[in-house]
Amino acid sequence: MKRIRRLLIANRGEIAVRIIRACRALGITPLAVYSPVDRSAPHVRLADRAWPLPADPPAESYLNIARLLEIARAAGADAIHPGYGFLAENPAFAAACAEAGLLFVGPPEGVLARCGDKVHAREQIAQAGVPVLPGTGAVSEEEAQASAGRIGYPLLIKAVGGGGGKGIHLVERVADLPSALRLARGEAVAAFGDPRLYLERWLPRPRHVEVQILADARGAIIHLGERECSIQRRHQKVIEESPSPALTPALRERLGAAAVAAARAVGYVNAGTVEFLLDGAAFYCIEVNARLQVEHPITETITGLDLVEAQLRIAEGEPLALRQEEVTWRGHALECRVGAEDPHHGFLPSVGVIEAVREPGGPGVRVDSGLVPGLPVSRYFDPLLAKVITWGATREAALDRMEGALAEMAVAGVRTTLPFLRWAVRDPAFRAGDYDVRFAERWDERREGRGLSEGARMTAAVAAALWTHARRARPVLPRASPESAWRRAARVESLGDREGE
Amino acid sequence: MKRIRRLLIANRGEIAVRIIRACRALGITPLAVYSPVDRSAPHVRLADRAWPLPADPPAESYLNIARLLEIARAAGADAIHPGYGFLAENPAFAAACAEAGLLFVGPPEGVLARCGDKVHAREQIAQAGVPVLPGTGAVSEEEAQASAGRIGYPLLIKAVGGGGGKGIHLVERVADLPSALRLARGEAVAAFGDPRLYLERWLPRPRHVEVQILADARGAIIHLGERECSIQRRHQKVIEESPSPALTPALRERLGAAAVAAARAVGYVNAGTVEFLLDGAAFYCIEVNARLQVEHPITETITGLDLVEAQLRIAEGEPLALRQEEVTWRGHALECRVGAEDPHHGFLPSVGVIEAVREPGGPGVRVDSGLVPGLPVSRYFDPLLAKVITWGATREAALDRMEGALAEMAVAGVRTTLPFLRWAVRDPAFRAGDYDVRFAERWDERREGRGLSEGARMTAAVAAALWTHARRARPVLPRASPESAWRRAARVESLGDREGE
Amino acid sequence: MMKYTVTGPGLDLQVEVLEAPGGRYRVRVLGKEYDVGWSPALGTTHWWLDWDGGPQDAGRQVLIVEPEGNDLGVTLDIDHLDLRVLPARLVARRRTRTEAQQDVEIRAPMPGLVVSVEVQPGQAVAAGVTVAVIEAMKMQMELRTPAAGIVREVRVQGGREVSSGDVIAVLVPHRGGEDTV
Amino acid sequence: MMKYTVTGPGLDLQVEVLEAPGGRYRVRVLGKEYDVGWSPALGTTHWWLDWDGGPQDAGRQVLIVEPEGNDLGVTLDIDHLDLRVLPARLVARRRTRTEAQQDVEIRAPMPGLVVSVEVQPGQAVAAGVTVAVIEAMKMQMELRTPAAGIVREVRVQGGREVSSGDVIAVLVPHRGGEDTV
Repeated sequence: MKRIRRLLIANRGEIAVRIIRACRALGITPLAVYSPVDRSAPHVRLADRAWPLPADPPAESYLNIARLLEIARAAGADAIHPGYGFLAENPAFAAACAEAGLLFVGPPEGVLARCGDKVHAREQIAQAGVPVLPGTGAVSEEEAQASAGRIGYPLLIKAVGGGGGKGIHLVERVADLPSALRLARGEAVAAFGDPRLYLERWLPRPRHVEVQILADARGAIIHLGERECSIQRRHQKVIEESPSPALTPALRERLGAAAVAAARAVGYVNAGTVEFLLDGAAFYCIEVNARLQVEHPITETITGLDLVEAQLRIAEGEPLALRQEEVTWRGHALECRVGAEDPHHGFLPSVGVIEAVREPGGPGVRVDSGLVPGLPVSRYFDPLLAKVITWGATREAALDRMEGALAEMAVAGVRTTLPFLRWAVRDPAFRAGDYDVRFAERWDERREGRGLSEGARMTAAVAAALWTHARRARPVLPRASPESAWRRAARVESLGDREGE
Repeated sequence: MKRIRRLLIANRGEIAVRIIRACRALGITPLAVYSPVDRSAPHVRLADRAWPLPADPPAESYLNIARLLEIARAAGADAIHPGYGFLAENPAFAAACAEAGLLFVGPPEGVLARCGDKVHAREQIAQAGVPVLPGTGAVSEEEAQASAGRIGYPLLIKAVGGGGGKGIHLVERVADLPSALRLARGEAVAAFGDPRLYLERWLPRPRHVEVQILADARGAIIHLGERECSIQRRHQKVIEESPSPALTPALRERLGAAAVAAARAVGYVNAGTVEFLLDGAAFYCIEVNARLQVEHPITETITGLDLVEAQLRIAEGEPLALRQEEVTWRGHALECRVGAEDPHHGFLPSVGVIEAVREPGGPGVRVDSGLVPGLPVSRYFDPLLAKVITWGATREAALDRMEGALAEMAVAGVRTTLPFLRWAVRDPAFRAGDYDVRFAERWDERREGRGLSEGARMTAAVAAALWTHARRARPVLPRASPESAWRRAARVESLGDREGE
Repeated sequence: MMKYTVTGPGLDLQVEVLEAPGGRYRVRVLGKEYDVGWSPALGTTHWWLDWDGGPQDAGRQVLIVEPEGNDLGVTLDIDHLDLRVLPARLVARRRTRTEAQQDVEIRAPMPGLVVSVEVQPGQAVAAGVTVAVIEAMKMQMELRTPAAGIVREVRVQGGREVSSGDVIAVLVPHRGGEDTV
Repeated sequence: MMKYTVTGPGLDLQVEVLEAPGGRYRVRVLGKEYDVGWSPALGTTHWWLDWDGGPQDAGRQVLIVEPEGNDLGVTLDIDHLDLRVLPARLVARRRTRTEAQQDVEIRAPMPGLVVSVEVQPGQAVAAGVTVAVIEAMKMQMELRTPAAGIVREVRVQGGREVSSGDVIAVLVPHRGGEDTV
């Protein structure tokens, strides 16, 4: 059994910081990599050492397998943690690590390959007796036409090589099928380099509930309970909670057992997540995510476990540290993802430089963040800036703390999804636990400003007048943001060079 | 039973923020007060409304009973929370609140008076069969001479009206007694306006262990376990942990029972703390602190309870929400107090303006802080800036997380105790749980710089050279700190006025 | 006392602003006058509004104000409004401005190299706008407009050496607080 | 290449510093040369030192540097040193300086009121030091020294009105990076 002493973290942002913190709590030496825009990012400064990557585009930075392995060698790393996204579920990378004699902190190549093939995985899971949605294997245009009738409309076209909610098409009527298939196939090739498509039944208003599992290399598998992830935008999760308000104890037990069965069916090893769609009391397994999830902290908060530590121990070959009956859950946890997107303008990505940040704190509040003044938010990477996690003895207490935490938080330099999150956690239906995957559409339906009280309008008007007045009557001399400090430094730099002895 | 709807918080800094956060989680309207230097402090901006106090000296601000009651009336408050320090244990204030028809969130006047009289409280506690240190009642010089022999040297002279470790004198030999008594009496008058003194046996190397209790108005009393507070400087706690590494399960049980008995002996109501000195397996009750303790978060972290909520509910007249056997403890918690004191220059208070702050986060980390850029740190108030609390499934995990959190934290604008705290949590004896109330003296014995590695010296030298070089070769144009922005605003202000229509 | 017209979706308000001591303002809106505090909260976009006796629950909060073209984007807790603010007596002002104008010469405070000139003749500028960046020996300095106005002349280009006292640009200032940009 | 002598408790080191591109430095100490990064970390007191190949576990960290009289207080993770830094070739420099000095006139960039003059004749100043604060119409501007040197003359006092181009002070600059303060 090989102990991990030096861990290379092949990722950035809040998850790289999260993994470094786990290393600090385990006496492991964290080693970082960074693309040019990330040169002064928190994960670079918190790590014991950091190596530059050639350029910002992902293919040249955090997806640059060749360079990452060179660095791992130069760094004397004995393991690599891919975080989530980027190379986390890439079988070729896991294989390359193994060849290079490095532990890959995640499932082995074979498991990644099996889980990556949605169609094959679903068949194996169905054979294990776990309910899945009616659907097809990889289909040609003709086969699709045939089986579509059996599945019934509306239905979904999905990419076999897909994932993360990308490349999914909803087909309402038989007439739309051919064109939708052409469109989907083109996208699948472009996005995943794999033209294969399959069909699946569409549910009008399901809830998205997933189960966290841990599996060691010796075949032991346990689950850590579920996470409700129905608050999504464009199939991207934005708010998660655990336990799910939709489950009865009986249903929870059946779901946990199904998750373990599904994991066993694909021979799963390490930490993973089995995703289900919940339709009333019926549930259907849709896929197994072979990585650490963004929303893992809510499970950590109520179980008291450190999932990154669990991943590292399993990768080392250790048996699971606890048995199913030793898992305990306390209270309720919520996570809100704060992203650099403008919720008042179609959630367009907002790029810029972080000027200042105020993060919430106090009882029952955890913030996982990769924010620091001067950090560029570029178009190259995921817009996730920070995760606000709150805990409460009851769901209501956790919600109240989340309201307070979101009210305290502020980010200057880019626009964020904070207004959307504040709206969501105050929404009566959400507070009642009565919501599904289409909840977030209500934000778009909500006509800007219409909901505004007269007082709020007056406040905005007075603010606008005062801002204009202050700006005219007394120029606020520009505050040197770290970023402008950098630019200035850079300018003086050039002098320095010109004059250098 | 009266519900609290509008709560006036008669305090400042991190504890005012803590109480506001509790209000947010309970739907109570938090109302703040502030002295001039606190005008833009976090508690002022987080509250729903805030009222100014006439001046900064405590007597005119947070101890200003008359003004506070006027504000409570004007604010339509139905209760006042005193936090800790200031008026928290002042019977006259509790009485004045009652007269004004306001709930005082703390023990009733009578309990405060009883606990405030150390001698009387100790007698009642001893009568209840709880061990106390051999000592006297209030004594004249003559009586002191007489009873000193019985108690034995060295002994302590304490002020009957004292508390918070102030006005305590150690007497080594009989010859020193008279002068020490004169000195102590003078101090007692000056500090507490009460000349009464008593004698108590001195223990060479005790541990300071306290027990958190909750008592409702109907006589129900439970304890929430102990807090180890032996890391102190000048009788001020700096690091606390729970559970205490010094207790066996059996001893823990006896201590909890003794705490409940002591609380009952003084007729305690609301949240309080019973302090003990631990000498091997023997323990002695020294006093009952009739307030919320600074270190309450470590108990909250392992029990999952909100102690401020408990205080408010008890003040409303509600019965305790749980029975003793329903209290559960999970894992281990530590608290480090970050103060504006210079640990490299005799812990002198460091005053200034907070320029920038970086607070730690992530799994198992809680920060209770009243820090914001631009906040003046004045000589008027307690130097406590923030509390860093970490949790771990084991003591070791909590310690490792604390090391990481203290490494991440930084405060610019004043000097802080962070270097001392980093040293303490890495100290082998502390990590082994093997320490007592004299642990912190080792920091002073440690000769500055002696402990430094050659590498660290070189690093400091290179830093000094680079700082000097950068400063000479390329003036860093002044960064506008919020504070200088204020000064500038003020300057322009004056123009504005001169030109005002 | 300066008067502004604020318009936006379902909004058309007259707001009068008078500076008061202590960084506060007297604000008159819908016929009532208020004491209002306005100060920086976070970065350059977040402001603290402390509106004494203001609308229920709208009185004390952090707002985000960002210019969007000619409009101002104002983001509250949850909502966002695009507003337009104009000096209500703009036209009146314009008439009175011709008299009592005096050009201001902006000169190099020290000998050095003009790194860049950042204004053009005829350009309307607010107060505090950078006119030029001058590099003297080992430091750079930004020359700023002393008041809002119109740039009448620019006498140097970037890259030129200047001596202490050389005129860089000439500004036709507007008057006092009544300037328009 | 600038050379400094750093002394302190149990410490007496020669440190040579040469500026390198990208905000980094070449640093020679105890006969070895290193590539070192030095940049602001937090506020004006906290700095990020990234010493490539530096001493074990001392290479990458945040340090606090604060002037304490003539000394510098340097605070590491846990420890604190009071150090003194002097240019090693101070004397040599002094000799060569007399030649090729040229006075620099610092002038008012715009008409206004001199709020304060912050230097005195004969005073040694570093580059970037505020010479005077000038208030023009509604804004204030700080005039700074373009380089380190000695203040030869001060021609105005606070409270006086000046016109654009008036000489405020005259500076005798030291040369390039070899200045001493």
